[in-house]
Amino acid sequence: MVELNRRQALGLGAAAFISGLLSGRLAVSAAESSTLTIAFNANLPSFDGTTGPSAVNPAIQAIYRSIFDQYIGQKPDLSFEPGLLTAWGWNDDKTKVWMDVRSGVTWHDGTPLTPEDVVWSLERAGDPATGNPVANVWASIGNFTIDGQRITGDVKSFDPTIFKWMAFLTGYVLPKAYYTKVGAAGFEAKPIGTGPYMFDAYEGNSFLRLKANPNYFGGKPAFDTVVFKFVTDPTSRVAEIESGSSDVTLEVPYEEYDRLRKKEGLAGVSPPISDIGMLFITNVEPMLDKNVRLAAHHAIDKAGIVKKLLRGYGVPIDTLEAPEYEAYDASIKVGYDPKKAVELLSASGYSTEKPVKFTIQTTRGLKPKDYEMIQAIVGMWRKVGIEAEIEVYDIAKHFELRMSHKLAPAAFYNWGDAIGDPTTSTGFAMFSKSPHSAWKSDDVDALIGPLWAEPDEAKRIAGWKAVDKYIAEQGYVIPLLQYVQPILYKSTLKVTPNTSSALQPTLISKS
Amino acid sequence: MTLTSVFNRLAMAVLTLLGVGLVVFVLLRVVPGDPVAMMISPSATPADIAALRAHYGLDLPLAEQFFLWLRDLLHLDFGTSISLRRGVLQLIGERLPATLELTFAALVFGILAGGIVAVAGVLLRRTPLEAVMDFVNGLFLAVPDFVWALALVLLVGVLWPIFPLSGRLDPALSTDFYTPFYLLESLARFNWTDVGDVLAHLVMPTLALGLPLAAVIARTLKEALGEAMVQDYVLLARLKGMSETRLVLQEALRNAVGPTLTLTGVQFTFMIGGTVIVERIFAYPGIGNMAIDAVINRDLPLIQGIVLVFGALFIVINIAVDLIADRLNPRQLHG
Amino acid sequence: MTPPLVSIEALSASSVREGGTPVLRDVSLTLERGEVRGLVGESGAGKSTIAKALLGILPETIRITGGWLRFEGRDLLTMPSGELRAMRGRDITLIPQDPQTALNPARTIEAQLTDGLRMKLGLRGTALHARAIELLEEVQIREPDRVLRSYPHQLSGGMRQRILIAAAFAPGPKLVVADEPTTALDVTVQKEILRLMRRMQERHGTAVIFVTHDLGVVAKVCDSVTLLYAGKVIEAGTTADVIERPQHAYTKALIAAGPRYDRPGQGLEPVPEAIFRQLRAELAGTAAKGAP
Amino acid sequence: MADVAVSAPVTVVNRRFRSLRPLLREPRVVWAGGFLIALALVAIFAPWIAPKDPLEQDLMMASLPPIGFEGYEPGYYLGTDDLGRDVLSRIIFGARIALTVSLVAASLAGLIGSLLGLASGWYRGWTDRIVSRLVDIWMSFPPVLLSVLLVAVMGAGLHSVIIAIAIIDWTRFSRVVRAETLAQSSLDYVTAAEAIGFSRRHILWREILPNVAPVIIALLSLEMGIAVIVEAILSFVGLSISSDAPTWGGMVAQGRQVLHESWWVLVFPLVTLFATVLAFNLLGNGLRNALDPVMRR
Repeated sequence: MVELNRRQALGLGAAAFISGLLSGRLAVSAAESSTLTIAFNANLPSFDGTTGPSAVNPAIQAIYRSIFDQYIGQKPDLSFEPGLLTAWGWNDDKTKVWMDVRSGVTWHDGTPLTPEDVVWSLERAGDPATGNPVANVWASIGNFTIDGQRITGDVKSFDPTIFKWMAFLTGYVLPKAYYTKVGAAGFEAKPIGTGPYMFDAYEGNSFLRLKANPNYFGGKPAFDTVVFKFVTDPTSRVAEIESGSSDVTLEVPYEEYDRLRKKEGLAGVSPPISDIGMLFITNVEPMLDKNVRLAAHHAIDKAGIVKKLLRGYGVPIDTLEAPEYEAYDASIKVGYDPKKAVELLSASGYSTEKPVKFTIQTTRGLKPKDYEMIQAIVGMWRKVGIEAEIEVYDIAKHFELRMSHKLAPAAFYNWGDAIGDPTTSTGFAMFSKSPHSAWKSDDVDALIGPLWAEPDEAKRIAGWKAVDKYIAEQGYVIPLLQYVQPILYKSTLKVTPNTSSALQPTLISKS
Repeated sequence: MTLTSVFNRLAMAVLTLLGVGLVVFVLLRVVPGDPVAMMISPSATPADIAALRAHYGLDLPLAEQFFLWLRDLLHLDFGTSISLRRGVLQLIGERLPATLELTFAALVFGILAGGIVAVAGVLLRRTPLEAVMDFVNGLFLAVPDFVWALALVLLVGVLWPIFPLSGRLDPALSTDFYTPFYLLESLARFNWTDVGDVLAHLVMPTLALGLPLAAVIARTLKEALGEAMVQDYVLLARLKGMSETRLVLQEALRNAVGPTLTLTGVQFTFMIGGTVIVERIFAYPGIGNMAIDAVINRDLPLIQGIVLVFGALFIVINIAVDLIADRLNPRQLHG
Repeated sequence: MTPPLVSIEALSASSVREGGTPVLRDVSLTLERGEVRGLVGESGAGKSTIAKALLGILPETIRITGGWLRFEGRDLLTMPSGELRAMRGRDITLIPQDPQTALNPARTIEAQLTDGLRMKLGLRGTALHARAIELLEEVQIREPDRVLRSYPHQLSGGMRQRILIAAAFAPGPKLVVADEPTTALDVTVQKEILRLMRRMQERHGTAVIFVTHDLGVVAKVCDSVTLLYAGKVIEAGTTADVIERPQHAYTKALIAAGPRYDRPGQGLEPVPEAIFRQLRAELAGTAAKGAP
Repeated sequence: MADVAVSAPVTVVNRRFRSLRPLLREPRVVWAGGFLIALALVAIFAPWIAPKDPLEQDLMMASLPPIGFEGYEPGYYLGTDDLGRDVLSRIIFGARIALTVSLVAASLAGLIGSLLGLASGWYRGWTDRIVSRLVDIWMSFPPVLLSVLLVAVMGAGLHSVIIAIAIIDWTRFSRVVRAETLAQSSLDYVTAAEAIGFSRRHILWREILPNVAPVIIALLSLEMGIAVIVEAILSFVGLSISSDAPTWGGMVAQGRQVLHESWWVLVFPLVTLFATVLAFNLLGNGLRNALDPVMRR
């Protein structure tokens, strides 16, 4: 080995330093290499996708789905496919559940996945002490027994959506032996899963680097390395993709999306996703007046908003079910009709001279154009005789107000439902006993109540459609639009959009 | 400063921190947006919610919560973050060094740039250039740091992309750092590739934070230098045949630097506050970035911890500034 | 024949700011090598303007309107600034008025004392230090080592003035301009400083321009004296001549009025108003003569 | 928060300013003051000056460019935003909010800070110790974080922004006014007033306050500039005024999203904002110079 004296070493160092400074980043961010760099729109607070508030944050499911596998997989069109379970179901009288665990799957540390891992994960999810935000969903099944690769369990209270949850939030299988050995802190430091990519390096608020899992049961992934850069500021994400520092980014302003997707070397895709922009209506004055509720709905030109404000990126809707959802009913229409709105209002004694007044709450910057959209709506309302005062809140305050039933008469929120089941959309949003509902009235409860545990699937879906129709007629909620997710990527890549909004690296490949 | 006065100041610092703790504690308890509200399940019952609340100790009377928090603080237990579910002290320990490196880089930049501009301004007295420099400096004083950040993203990030836009380190670098002080550590290891990378990532946030600081320093220092330049000892030195540059640097600077230093101390703490937004824009993994997440998530223990650390930093910096000012002023050193 | 060290010929200057008020009117004087000349007058008489002109530090508000200012035969007013700077601090040095403000509080005595030696004579290291100690001993400062390490605020006013004197004589100048060097000191210290200055001047054979408003001080240290009033030379000559046989009524009144070291306690009568009237009349006459 | 240096003036002058003449001799005061007076007039008479209704939306008229650019529509001099609202009219009406926020917030901060500063500088003892400790505690908070927290506590809105600025920034006044009061109270005129037998309170209000007033006035001007920036920062983080009322900060935040599409939505409010902050800074420094005879050279 050649020995360098100190001066030579420093000289070499300085050269490396300068070249590192000038060319360092150019050398490492090329898309041609087998590295995929995603400028991501959210931070990853925790690697445990089954506990704590971050577990139910839809924005980071893409990362969880890369490292871990769900009990049941979900395709980009929201249909289900085998995950770590190859088959599943109820017995005939729906008192028992059964699941077949995939064999031949290994954890990232090389140890095999066993049915014990699955049972442990299910039981852990159902234990409120672990901090699973939807523990009571998981607690609806229990008393598991293992026979070979088959797990059988008792249904404690029938929940028709339990298997859908297995492909949804907190539905991840964690390694029992490893987790018990290293503990929560150790797991956060170096998490292992069965997923397509393996943990490599993590810097909070900055980046996460993953390596390909060569033993993945679904085949070796397309990239050797995947980097998630956590860039929460939309304009900064635009800069990331525009400067070529990142290969893919998402949730950029629509104007920028339109500009950049036409740019040389970049491409874009904008699929509708399971995110619904809506106005909660609270059962307080003046919303107790049906005329006001319906007038407020009829006065909104949703198509105009989507076209002009969102540059066409959005799907106007009149129910809480998006077209991809099981209980979507295309016949439910409310319609833009300012004349009718004026009539309805005048029937209740209101006019532009003597407008009905209430407050509308909205987030600002949580979703693209949320605040602008509310401004536009308030402008439309002003023309028919509704004088609404805008109040901006942040999402934490929204949750607090919603839980204590103190939302303003109208409140903007964005409802995500990646499994597309009516219970997790209309159900939780409109049932008075749910802490998430704003409109609380007995007539809706009477309709919804029996559907929670309806074992007959066809009857269940039909029931929910009826609920949605009734709600639309009564104007208990104002659904606005289904969001689309603008994704920008280098044109050397191919991106399969995901309706659930999770931009998983497995859906990206070299073209 | 004598030993007793240092001791007195430390005692005062503890008292101040206690006050900071009390204020932030009370403030946070009246913040709407209950952390529990954000994590309850769709079908949770009131009993479930109460249980969660009890789990985080939010059901106790305020005074008791405060007392418990203080008691834990004495054991260096800052509590556990609700959103990140890890020890607050540990989290801050990981993030604070990034912010410290950034703010010190910005401080060094601010002092150098501001100092050079001030000296140049004094040398160019009564020339048209002075008016131009004063005007530009006045403009810079009116531009807040986040606007710089935005402008830099656009200019250096996109139009002329030479510096990385986000983060603290290129994710492709596979160096394992033993400490969270990346810059210091890579310097100590003579790992120049890493030093270059860390510095390249520092450039833009440093500029955004440092430019307003530089403007403030430039103006204050120039004023003080101008005052010092008309002193008798400068006249005498000029009569000894010293060049103007030397007059400014050797004769005036040390006597003028006092008020600038005190002000820099105050501005430095403003700058640490400024990291909250600038780190956000550059996705820089510092404590300011974490602070916004903490506020959004109403992560009470984390916010408390961060504010307390900010407060402690403020106090430490101001004691340090006073000590340096004493060092630079021989009158107090020997007086 | 070598020219006189300083020769001022018909020097006139006026203030830019106050509408061109003359501050110097046709002032002429010569200073030979080794001569100590007092420039006497009340404030505003123009004595400081002459000193500043010699040092090349006239404020921008004062403009020379005519005449010559020669040092060793070369005109200081037209000399290139580089040469002027080279000459300043080597050939011409200053003993400032106020020792409180004339020393940089942030630098040690040694650094400030040796500036001239370093910059003008190129001394370095131990030679420099040895010369500094020698200088301090020359101005009778005890413990020179300790003093050299000190900062100005640690020394008394008298000590500082001694150091300023030492610094002024250090590079071996041909001319020292002393700008009222004792006014800021109390009376007992004043005497010592004056004696010290005279001794230094004699030892080095340096010419000194001694700016003061105090005829008593002039009597003590100066070989010759020039008396100014409102920018005009009222009387000039050897100290003995002027003090013993004043020609002008103003001079006589001043001698009668000023506190004097040689006759303490005597003569504190104010200058009679009539004499000022006479002076103003003379000035007006000059001005009238000057106008075409 | 905002980087405006306020170094404590240590020069002390026992002279009340009686005429405006020294002010008018200071060019900074004339130019900056003139600009701000013009801005105030524009704000007051906004309904008559603004060419359009600042709230009027017309999605058909969205994102029109300013005068002189292709696609320009007559009447929309500075173009329209993505909701079709007139940018010029929104800037004009935004001046109302900006000036209200800065005036009220700075006055409140000035009132609280000056009273506490005067009290602690004049009465000293316990009053001083308590106020100084309070200032220390207050200064230890990172201002941006504190303002975000405060607005989160009080809910977004005009009053929240004003209160947040006042609550955070009174310390600037308190520190400087205390130092100035301390300096003034050691001067001869105060001793003279005491000798005549005036009460402590009388001396504070009648003798000291008029001499501290120039400092307070200069600080007020600087603080108003800071208030404009703070409002912009809060708007940027998505807090601040919530209704669709036009604010410069809100327009900047909105314009940033559409920068490449319609730069005018960002640039014009930003320029107005800078000019205003600059004017407040210049005015403050000019006032400090003009009202303080010793500073004049």
